[in-house]
Amino acid sequence: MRRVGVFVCHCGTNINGVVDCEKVAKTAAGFPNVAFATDYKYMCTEPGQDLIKNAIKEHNLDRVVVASCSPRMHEPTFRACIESGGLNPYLFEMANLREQCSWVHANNKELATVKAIDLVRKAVAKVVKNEPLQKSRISITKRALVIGGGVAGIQAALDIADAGNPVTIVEKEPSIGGRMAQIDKTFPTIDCSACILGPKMVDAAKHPNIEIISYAQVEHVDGYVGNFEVTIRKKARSVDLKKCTGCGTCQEKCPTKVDSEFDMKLGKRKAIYTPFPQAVPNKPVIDRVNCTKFKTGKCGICQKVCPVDAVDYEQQDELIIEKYGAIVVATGYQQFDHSAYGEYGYGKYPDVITGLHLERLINASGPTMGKIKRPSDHKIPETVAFIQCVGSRDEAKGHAYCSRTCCMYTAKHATLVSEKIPGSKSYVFYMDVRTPGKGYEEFYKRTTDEYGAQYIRGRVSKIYEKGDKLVVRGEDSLIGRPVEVEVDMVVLAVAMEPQSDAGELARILGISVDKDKWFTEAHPKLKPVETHTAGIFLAGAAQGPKDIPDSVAQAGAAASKAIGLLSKVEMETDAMVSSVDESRCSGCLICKGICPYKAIDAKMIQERVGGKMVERQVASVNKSLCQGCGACTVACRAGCLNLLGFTNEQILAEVEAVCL
Amino acid sequence: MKYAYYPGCSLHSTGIEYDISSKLVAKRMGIELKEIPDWNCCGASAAHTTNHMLGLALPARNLAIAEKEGLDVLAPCAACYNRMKTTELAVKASEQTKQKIANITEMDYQGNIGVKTALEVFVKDAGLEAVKALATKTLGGMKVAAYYGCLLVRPHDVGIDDMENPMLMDDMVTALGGEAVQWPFKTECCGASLPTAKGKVGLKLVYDILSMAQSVGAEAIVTACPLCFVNLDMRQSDLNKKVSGSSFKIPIFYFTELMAIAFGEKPASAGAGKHFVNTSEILAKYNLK
Amino acid sequence: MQPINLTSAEAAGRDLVEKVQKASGVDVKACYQCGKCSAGCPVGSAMDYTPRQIMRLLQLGLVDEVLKSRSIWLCAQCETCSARCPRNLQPDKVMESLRIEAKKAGYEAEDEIATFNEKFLRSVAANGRLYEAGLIIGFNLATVQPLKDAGCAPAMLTAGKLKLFPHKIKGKDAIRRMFEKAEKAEGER
Amino acid sequence: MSLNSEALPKSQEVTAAPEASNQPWEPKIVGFACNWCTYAGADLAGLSRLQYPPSIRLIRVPCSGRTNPQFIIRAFQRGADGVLVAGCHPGDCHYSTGNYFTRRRFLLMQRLLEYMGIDPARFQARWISGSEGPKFQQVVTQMTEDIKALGPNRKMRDVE
Repeated sequence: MRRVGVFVCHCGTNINGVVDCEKVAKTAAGFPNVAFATDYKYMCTEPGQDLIKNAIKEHNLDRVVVASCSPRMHEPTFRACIESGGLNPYLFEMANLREQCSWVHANNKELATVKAIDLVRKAVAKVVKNEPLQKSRISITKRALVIGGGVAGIQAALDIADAGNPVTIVEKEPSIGGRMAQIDKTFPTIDCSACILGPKMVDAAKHPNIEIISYAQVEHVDGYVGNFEVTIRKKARSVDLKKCTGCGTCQEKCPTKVDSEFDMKLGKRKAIYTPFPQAVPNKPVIDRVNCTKFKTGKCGICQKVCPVDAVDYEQQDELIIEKYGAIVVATGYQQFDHSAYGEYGYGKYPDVITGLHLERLINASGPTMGKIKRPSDHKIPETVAFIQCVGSRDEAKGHAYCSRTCCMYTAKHATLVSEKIPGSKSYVFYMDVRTPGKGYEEFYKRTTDEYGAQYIRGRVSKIYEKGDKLVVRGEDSLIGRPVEVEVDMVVLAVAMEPQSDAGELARILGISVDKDKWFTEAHPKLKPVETHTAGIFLAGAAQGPKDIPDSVAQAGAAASKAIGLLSKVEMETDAMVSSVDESRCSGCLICKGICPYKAIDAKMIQERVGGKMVERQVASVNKSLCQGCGACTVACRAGCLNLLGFTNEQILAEVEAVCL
Repeated sequence: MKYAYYPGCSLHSTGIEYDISSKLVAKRMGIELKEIPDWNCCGASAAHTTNHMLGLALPARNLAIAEKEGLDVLAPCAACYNRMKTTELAVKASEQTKQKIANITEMDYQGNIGVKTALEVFVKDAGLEAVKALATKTLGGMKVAAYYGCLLVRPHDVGIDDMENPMLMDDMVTALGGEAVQWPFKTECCGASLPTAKGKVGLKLVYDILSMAQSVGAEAIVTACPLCFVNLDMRQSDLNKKVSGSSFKIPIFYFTELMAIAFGEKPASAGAGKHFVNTSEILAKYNLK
Repeated sequence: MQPINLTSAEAAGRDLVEKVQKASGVDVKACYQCGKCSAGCPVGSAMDYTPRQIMRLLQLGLVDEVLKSRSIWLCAQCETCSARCPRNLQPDKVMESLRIEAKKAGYEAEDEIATFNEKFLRSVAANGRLYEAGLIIGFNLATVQPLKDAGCAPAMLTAGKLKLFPHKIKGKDAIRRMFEKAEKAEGER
Repeated sequence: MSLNSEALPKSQEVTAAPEASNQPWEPKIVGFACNWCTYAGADLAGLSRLQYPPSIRLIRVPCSGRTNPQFIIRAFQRGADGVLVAGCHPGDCHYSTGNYFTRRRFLLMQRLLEYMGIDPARFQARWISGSEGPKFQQVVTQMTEDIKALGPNRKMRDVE
């Protein structure tokens, strides 16, 4: 006989308001193997935990069941509690009387109590079969991988590196910098984006602990927390980074001009190029799709003019395989494509542009040298209309969510336009102005009060060309009248949306995405930068729309989590792993193929058969690799694989207990 | 190819040109039209905004008759098409609605046959190649603004083309050698019965459409709806009287008239002589006499 | 003028709002008042309440204002609002249902339009088809503008666009019955 | 691995207790829920106070792929009126592939049970993510309705 203690928690009235806790405890006391049962107001509080510890001693209990909230909530709490009470933490089970009973059966107290009793019986039946388990320890690779070299990625990398850990930044573009590098000024301070990002980029490049692998992508991830094995594809740059000095001669001489992605196709770049002057690394890459040499085999000028012979047309993609202890995902966002809006011209009107386009038009090193000229005829616009929530808060054509940044950057744009174009007039069509940040509301008020931007509350229904003007039709919903403005240029505050390959990366990393394809955090409030996969953290807009301050803050948070992990020499792994009954294992190794973590391998054992020793093959589980999914246990034909903590015997006992 | 033909009330009176030209085009395209025997009015927007079921029942009776003959319906009039399509979809969507309708019409329309409109059959289904092939004359670069109005494109499950920038008629014009001027008011509303029922309000809509067409240099407007046609064609003189400074003289055509003429029919026999705004001038200019 | 008492208004309006939501299949609460419908409405500027405001009044249960408004009659049923609504709602269907309810309640804020529809349907009920000449003349007389569009008549006659007598279809009795039954069905809703 | 069920008190003591007798028959559904998605989804249903019939008893497993067909058969043997196996959506498995095994096994299993004379409606597999509290509520409610319609499971139960 075991000596099980059952502790029923009222959780104030949360449970006791529906379930008759006293009755549950009384009934439980009658179960076989139960030596003691009681109920109490709050089991998770200190007095509650003391009650448990004392009971363990008084009634020398050898197993404990707590019937309270969800084990996802307090299992760790109570395991720790009984451990300090002198029991192995795994000699413990919980019955979920709150989330899965009282809260969902409030309208049927009687049957709720019956169910509660069943759940407790189930927990008792299981705990009776529990065995003491020990955690195993694994060593940790002291190196972090940061995916994405935008401001979030750079910040995370710097913080982790400053703590003394080697960091690799993998950036898919030829240079780090991300979106912030494209932006001209930042709200609410209107300081120059390049001036605050530039130094950080240089710091990252110069940092002894940071390695930047640009023009590259993560292709495959193996392993587990503390020991990820990552395959990185370094795309053929056609330029030997070791030799290249970044003198720029090749770019000058290259005869092929193509639209610059960095300048939102408003300006040109060469076929061999660095995306922007302050690029890091400041060394070019050949765009093989547009390069004449690669298209026709002719040309080859860049190679001829290169003083250090760094141009290499034969260069191949390179696969780098490296071990990392922690991964920070900072892949950011992409802009919503407004060609979905037929009523705004299907993206065909040249003078209907997006926020990022305007950033490039305002930027001194941009295609117009900082003069705001509209794309169609390079005329300086005197009237500009801004439209918010394009692709945001719009289930029909875009996303249901709010992109969080548009209200502020639109205010910033209106301010900058009136500064750059004296006498100009801005109209801002909005649904709500959301300014929940330090100094944000004040900034917005300045936009209207000092810079005279005319805010009109209402979604725009149609934009159309009339002569060389654009007519914008809206409703001023505050006076309840349809209104029209004739403007020279329209700027759409388009939504932030997940990178188109976010789903693919999530698959590679084994993390999840939400319904909008943003990476999901482990807990919306309490674990905002963790993912459900241990050792992988989130930073910046990859997790959801964010402005620069928030991205940087979150990057810091993600970094500190990574640092915490890397600061350990070795870490404990979960004790609930698979184990093999070697005497019954036939060594077929079907389990090996099934295991997603390559945790099962063959092993030879000595056996005495008929008086003489023979050697035969059996399966063996690597306890630090095993993540405890239990797939192998079902696959095993002999049923000789079992999952500690979730053994066949335990689960069958639960089944029987609830079916009675 | 054979269809049950549903002209609808307009095509037997104010929209007679549409009736004539549609039949001509069908003939040229080898499409047989069998008029629905003893058809009734579809109720237009008056019915469904007065009585929901009536708005479904009136078209249902015609569809039921056509179903007996096992023919899909061809309804050139945009309003008739829209009402019939709405009924078709409603019946297909819900058994209950189907029953309700049957009780009122005392006929059972099962939803086995559907309805199409002229633009769909003559251009979308037939294909531009077929249209080109039949053309013996060219529009010779005539600047035409294609006006679709509401009922052919909205709502999207009823509509036959893009809601914001439909192209079927534009493509047809181009295929016949005309220049389809691109303009932003292709699907603006002409006010339907408002110009009649509520002069001031309605006329403004017609005015906006005409002046936009004028400003983009359209020499003619082509349409596929008798109500749009009447509003745009008949109201021009009215507007010229009422709105100072306006001097509209834009010929309006049914797209079927232009097709018939390009296919070699005499403009007069295609109905082009019955318009309020004279068409002979522009037809002469592009020697389509 | 008294402030509107929303508590009582909501209760008072609930039934009709429910009815309209059921008939139109539109959940008026789902409207977040962005105004895109009103911005694109061809007759919005002629309305006393823009479509957005109609939705808002319904959200608050202020049904009298709605039923008495001219907007529900001016709506041309062009469906531009529904085509562009970011919440996939259909204001035009709401207008349609409201017009029906207004008629039942005896409100016809736009009597010309009401009269036009009435004459239209009467003509259909009588003949099975619309007798346009009859409609125009009847309508003009009813709205005391006998000569409106009269200028067009001769041309139309010669063009064969106006018939002197209505065409009556064989099934016109069936049509009449349909009108009666639909009337009854509507009343029961 | 026979478990001495007589060691456990027959539930009549509680379920058939006098005050429970005036309750209409409530089917007993055994649910195997993966810890990462469905169990979390069920918790979310609780957090959102979504009400559903008290028919289901969830057994927490690390992954739906841990659910051994033997568990399901045993449940029916012991008189369960229905069994639900639920996990992450295909592609979202916390262990990347586990629920694919579940999906394949489910189809086999259902055919086997059908052969044993158990109505397929009594055995269902569903994908319910951690964010789908309402779906959990709807699945349990629906399944309870379905099984109520079928009545108690009398096939292959060895307790009576």
